[in-house]
Amino acid sequence: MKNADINLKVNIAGITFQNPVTTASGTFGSGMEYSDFVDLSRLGALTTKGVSLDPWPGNPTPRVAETYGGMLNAIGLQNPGIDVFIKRDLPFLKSYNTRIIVNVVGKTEEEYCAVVERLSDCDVDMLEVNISCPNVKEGGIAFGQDPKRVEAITKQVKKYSKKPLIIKLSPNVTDIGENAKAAEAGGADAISLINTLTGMKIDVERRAFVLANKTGGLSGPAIKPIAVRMVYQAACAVQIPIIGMGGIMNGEDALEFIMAGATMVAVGTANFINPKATMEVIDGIEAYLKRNNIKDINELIGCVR
Amino acid sequence: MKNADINLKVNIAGITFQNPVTTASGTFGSGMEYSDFVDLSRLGALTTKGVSLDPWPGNPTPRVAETYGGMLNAIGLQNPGIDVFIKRDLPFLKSYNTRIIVNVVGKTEEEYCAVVERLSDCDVDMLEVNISCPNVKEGGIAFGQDPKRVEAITKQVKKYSKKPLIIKLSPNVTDIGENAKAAEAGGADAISLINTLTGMKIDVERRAFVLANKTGGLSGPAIKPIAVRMVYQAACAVQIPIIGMGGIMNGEDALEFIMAGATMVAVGTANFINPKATMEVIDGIEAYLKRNNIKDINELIGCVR
Amino acid sequence: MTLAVKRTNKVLKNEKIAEGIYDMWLEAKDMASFAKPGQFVSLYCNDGSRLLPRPISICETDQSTESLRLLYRVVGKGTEEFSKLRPGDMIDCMGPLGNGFTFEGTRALIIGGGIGIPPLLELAKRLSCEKTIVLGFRDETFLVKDFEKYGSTYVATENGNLGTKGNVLDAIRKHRLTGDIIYACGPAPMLRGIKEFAMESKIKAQLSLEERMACGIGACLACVCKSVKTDPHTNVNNKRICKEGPVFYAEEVIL
Amino acid sequence: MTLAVKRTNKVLKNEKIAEGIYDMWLEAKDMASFAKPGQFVSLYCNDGSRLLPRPISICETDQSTESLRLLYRVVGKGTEEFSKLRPGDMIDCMGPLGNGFTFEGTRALIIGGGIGIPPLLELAKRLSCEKTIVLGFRDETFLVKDFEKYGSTYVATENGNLGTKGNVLDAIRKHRLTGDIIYACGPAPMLRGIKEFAMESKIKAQLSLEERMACGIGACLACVCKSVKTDPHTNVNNKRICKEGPVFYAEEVIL
Ligand SMILES: Cc1cc2nc3c(=O)[nH]c(=O)nc-3n(C[C@H](O)[C@H](O)[C@H](O)COP(=O)(O)OP(=O)(O)OC[C@H]3O[C@@H](n4cnc5c(N)ncnc54)[C@H](O)[C@@H]3O)c2cc1C
Ligand SMILES: Cc1cc2nc3c(=O)[nH]c(=O)nc-3n(C[C@H](O)[C@H](O)[C@H](O)COP(=O)(O)OP(=O)(O)OC[C@H]3O[C@@H](n4cnc5c(N)ncnc54)[C@H](O)[C@@H]3O)c2cc1C
Ligand SMILES: Cc1cc2nc3c(=O)[nH]c(=O)nc-3n(C[C@H](O)[C@H](O)[C@H](O)COP(=O)(O)O)c2cc1C
Ligand SMILES: Cc1cc2nc3c(=O)[nH]c(=O)nc-3n(C[C@H](O)[C@H](O)[C@H](O)COP(=O)(O)O)c2cc1C
Ligand code: FES
Ligand code: FES
Repeated sequence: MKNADINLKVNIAGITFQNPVTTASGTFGSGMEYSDFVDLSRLGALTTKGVSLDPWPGNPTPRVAETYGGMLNAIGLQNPGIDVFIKRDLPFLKSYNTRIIVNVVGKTEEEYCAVVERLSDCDVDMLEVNISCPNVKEGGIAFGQDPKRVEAITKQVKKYSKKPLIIKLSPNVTDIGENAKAAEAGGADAISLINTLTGMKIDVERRAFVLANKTGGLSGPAIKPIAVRMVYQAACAVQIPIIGMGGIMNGEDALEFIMAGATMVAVGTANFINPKATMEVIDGIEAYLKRNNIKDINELIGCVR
Repeated sequence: MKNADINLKVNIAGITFQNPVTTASGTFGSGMEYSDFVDLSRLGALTTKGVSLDPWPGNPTPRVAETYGGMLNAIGLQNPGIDVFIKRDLPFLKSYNTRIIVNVVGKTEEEYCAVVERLSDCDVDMLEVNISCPNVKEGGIAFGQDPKRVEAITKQVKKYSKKPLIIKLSPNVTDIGENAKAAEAGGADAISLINTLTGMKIDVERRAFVLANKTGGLSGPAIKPIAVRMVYQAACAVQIPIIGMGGIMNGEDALEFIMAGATMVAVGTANFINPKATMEVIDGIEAYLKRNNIKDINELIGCVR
Repeated sequence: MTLAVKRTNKVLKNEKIAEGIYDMWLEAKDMASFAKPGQFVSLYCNDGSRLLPRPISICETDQSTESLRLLYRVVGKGTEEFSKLRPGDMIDCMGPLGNGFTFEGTRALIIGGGIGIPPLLELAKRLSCEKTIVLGFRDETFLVKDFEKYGSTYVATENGNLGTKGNVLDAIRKHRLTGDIIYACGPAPMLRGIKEFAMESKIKAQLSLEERMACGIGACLACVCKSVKTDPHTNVNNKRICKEGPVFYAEEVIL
Repeated sequence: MTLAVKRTNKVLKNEKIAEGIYDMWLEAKDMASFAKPGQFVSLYCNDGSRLLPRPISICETDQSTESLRLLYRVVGKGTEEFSKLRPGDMIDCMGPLGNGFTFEGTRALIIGGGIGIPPLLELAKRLSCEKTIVLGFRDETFLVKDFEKYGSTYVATENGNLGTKGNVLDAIRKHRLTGDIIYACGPAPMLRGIKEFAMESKIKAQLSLEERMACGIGACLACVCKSVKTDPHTNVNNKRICKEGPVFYAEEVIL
């Protein structure tokens, strides 16, 4: 089979993506830095770092810590605010031939809505609402753990969005299926998961927390089995498409998520270890399809049941 | 400082343990096999594999899978039943100079109570009630995720137990503090955590689940940051002592849990990688105290806040 | 009290002998002298992201140098890591583990398939009775010369490259091979076929089984197979392959 | 467009030069030629359980062999792994990263403390102006001879083993050292002291800072320091040490 005969295109909410690989929010900035290493135009989509209404300074340092097979981060959603994003980052992104997904954060429901409203008139493809960041006191995960609040905020944000809406779910919950259903009931066009799992590291020599924020979000290959399980459970619970992530390092990891039910996948922590990780994931998926004589990636979505 | 000047003894529910290190249930059998590699009499306590009223055959194979920095298991609580345990394993254990903690499982509340009642007249030190196994259809985690059910089963089991009771909590919950409080409210003398996180692995070449049970419990160093965080949160929520576990490989790992608030720690998956892991954890803790001129391990419990 | 130890062993030799098949000799004090045919060792990866031991059968021992020979196929990340070890490198190793074959009978029929062949070499070497050896391969063969030293050796290859075209049972039937005890190791379908053949021919058979393992010493209950009768240790119809096995009598287990 | 690349480099040399201090030379095509003093590389562990890169400053470059010299202290698991690399081994490496020092002034005062000393060597080598060098150590010294080639070099040791007893500022005050530009790298308390000294003495100072990193290229916002003014990129009072730094003017940043 030739590469040309293989279909990598997937569709979410009527939007076609040239392949199922995007970046995990917060691990790729707005693409600028990684554009030195990879051709952004090859990405299925580029998902940006979380953007808020005003600039956010984020948490004190240290903000990251290495853990066994993973890492903790407590960046605290530092970002330049929606104005700079629209004026500087968006034009940069538009110079590439890829879909743009903007990750949105807020401290209050109103703030989420305001950012979403601002972006509704911009040339972006989808919005991803981050209600699952474990590293900020207000907003973030507070909205994302209780199904009732998930549904409520989804409904509310949906009112202000002219763009298809992805709700990004927290894995720090008892029943991910319930939360997935709540997002669906609220009108989400898709869900993405998993955000990071809340973790902690103590420096026993200093007898102190390693992170200034005490806790941080655990990501990387260490969490992949939990992420795959949650994607599987979410896929069993809802009809809307799923963007799966959590520890994807290569094509095979990505395929695990797709077979568990994800329509797209996002590459996060892997970028830090290998700046070309996104490209290698795309290549790995393509090589797998070729090797196994599969014409269309869509055949594999949720194929393991 | 000489080793003799260092106090490693800890106390839970009036029982003194010669050191804070026990085995994580299910990873050490009833000690028999590991007695070829380590002196069981050096353990603070030996915690047994889960024991039920009748023999349980467990799940179909494959029952384990390796993951990045961790492993999945779906043993399904295979065990020979309480009769064989009392007749064969207990006398073996009593030949060593260590405390005995028996892990108890059941499919119904009645079954838990029946096992606990049987053990009440046996020469064991504590009972650990496993309401958090993700690998069985009935019992297990079903009891352990909802705080109301945690409190209810704790109360019920407590009625039948003449031994101090440890409730083993599931990490697959939104708020571990709530569940810890529920166990405390139900009358638990201590809590232990974390049991395994539910995970999944897909074999992309075979397009099938790796485990016959589809999902399994994730353990090993990959999950340590989540476990430390949960022990910390539980320690902030309750007054009763905590037995901490999840990915402990060496003395420093154990000290993280102790500094986060655990009075004792359990070594699980590490035994599979290094049959002497428990001894090395004890030695590592002792060496740390010596190096830092700390006379009493109890000074370190919950010292990072 | 088992005789198993865990220690870091030095790699003496590690060479590719067929496509994807490696032949490794390890310096293995204590282990080599205790090892019985059919037992295995747990090999540990040096890379910390891979935690679980890889069970590999003892292919041969050399008592004079206290060393072990292991033959393995590269199938995943762990065996790939092993394949890159150079003489002088160190590898963590636990063993010898499991029960091994029981010597019995007077005319042994030794049957190995693919990567199940290695453990039978030490067996063939140590058995002093009459031996007929049948080795099945997909295409490329290995170890055949080593076996020929110990008995009349028949080969079957799936593509007919060498010996009988087909599997070990085809070779057995073609050459009307028989014996009063079968020792077999190989993939599950082959073992099922041999069990059937042994029942029909009323020959006692010892089969070496495989399962995913964690502890390798009988503590975790990962590696069970179904047993016909209640197992005295587990008190259910499960036997631990790493402890009561990997070698079982055909009639004991459900394959 | 930065000039950073990621590639697997061959270790040419890796030797212990003082207690816990290692001196490594890497073959580093592309990187060596682009590298500026004060820039760093991200070194990756071969062990898969350790994912994040270790930022290590470029100590020296050799353009003829296109190689890089790195000097590092073993403080944890990653640097311990590096210390075991032998010539011929391979290591993943990304760089050159960060901005590096800006050459300016006519009388440079180069101040290094402990493991902050290495990046100043390539600087001393390349700066063509008058140079006064001050190196502070706890006890054992290293690299002193290398620096003496490039300027008058003063040493301070905490225990008084060599040079002035005390820290670099004690040596500076004792010898009344000065200049019109300070280049400094070392532990945070030392940099705070130097900032104060520079302000008092009205000398411009470039300070090289440290922070935990993940991406090393400016994307993850892990490695920020507080800036006096709103940073044009981040639009908040944070500067990325891996991108806008690691070298900052003393008056730009809050230490
Ligand atoms: C008793 C016994 C003896 C064996 N003897 C040999 C031998 O002599 N030569 C040889 O080449 N192979 C032998 N095997 C199979 C060998 O253990 C696997 O091929 C090997 O573990 C694969 O490791 P990996 O990391 O390359 O594969 P991966 O698939 O990456 O391994 C992932 C995990 O699955 C386990 N696993 C994968 N395949 C098997 C398998 N077939 N059996 C048990 N565990 C498996 C691994 O140990 C590891 O924990 C034996 C297996 C058993 C149970
Ligand atoms: C720009 C820059 C240049 C540096 N140059 C040098 C140098 O030339 N020589 C040298 O010996 N050291 C240098 N360091 C410090 C060096 O990065 C750390 O000592 C090293 O990362 C420790 O790794 P480890 O695995 O041994 O320690 P561990 O404590 O096990 O590391 C755990 C994690 O923390 C990070 N970390 C630990 N200490 C530091 C630190 N001080 N700074 C940043 N990250 C840290 C590690 O990178 C890793 O991600 C530099 C740091 C920075 C930021
Ligand atoms: C440094 C860092 C920053 C992150 N920032 C964000 C963010 O701004 N918004 C968000 O929704 N998720 C954020 N995440 C979560 C990731 O998008 C992703 O959900 C998570 O890391 C799991 O994927 P991974 O294991 O591939 O990294 C961040 C993760 C990391 C490691
Ligand atoms: C193979 C295996 C079997 C287990 N069986 C039990 C069990 O019977 N009862 C129980 O409460 N926990 C059981 N657990 C959970 C462990 O006791 C422990 O909570 C968990 O593995 C986390 O610790 P670790 O990362 O050190 O292994 C089992 C874990 C493993 C890996
Ligand atoms: S592998 Fe643990 S019982 Fe066999
Ligand atoms: S390390 Fe990622 S921004 Fe500096």
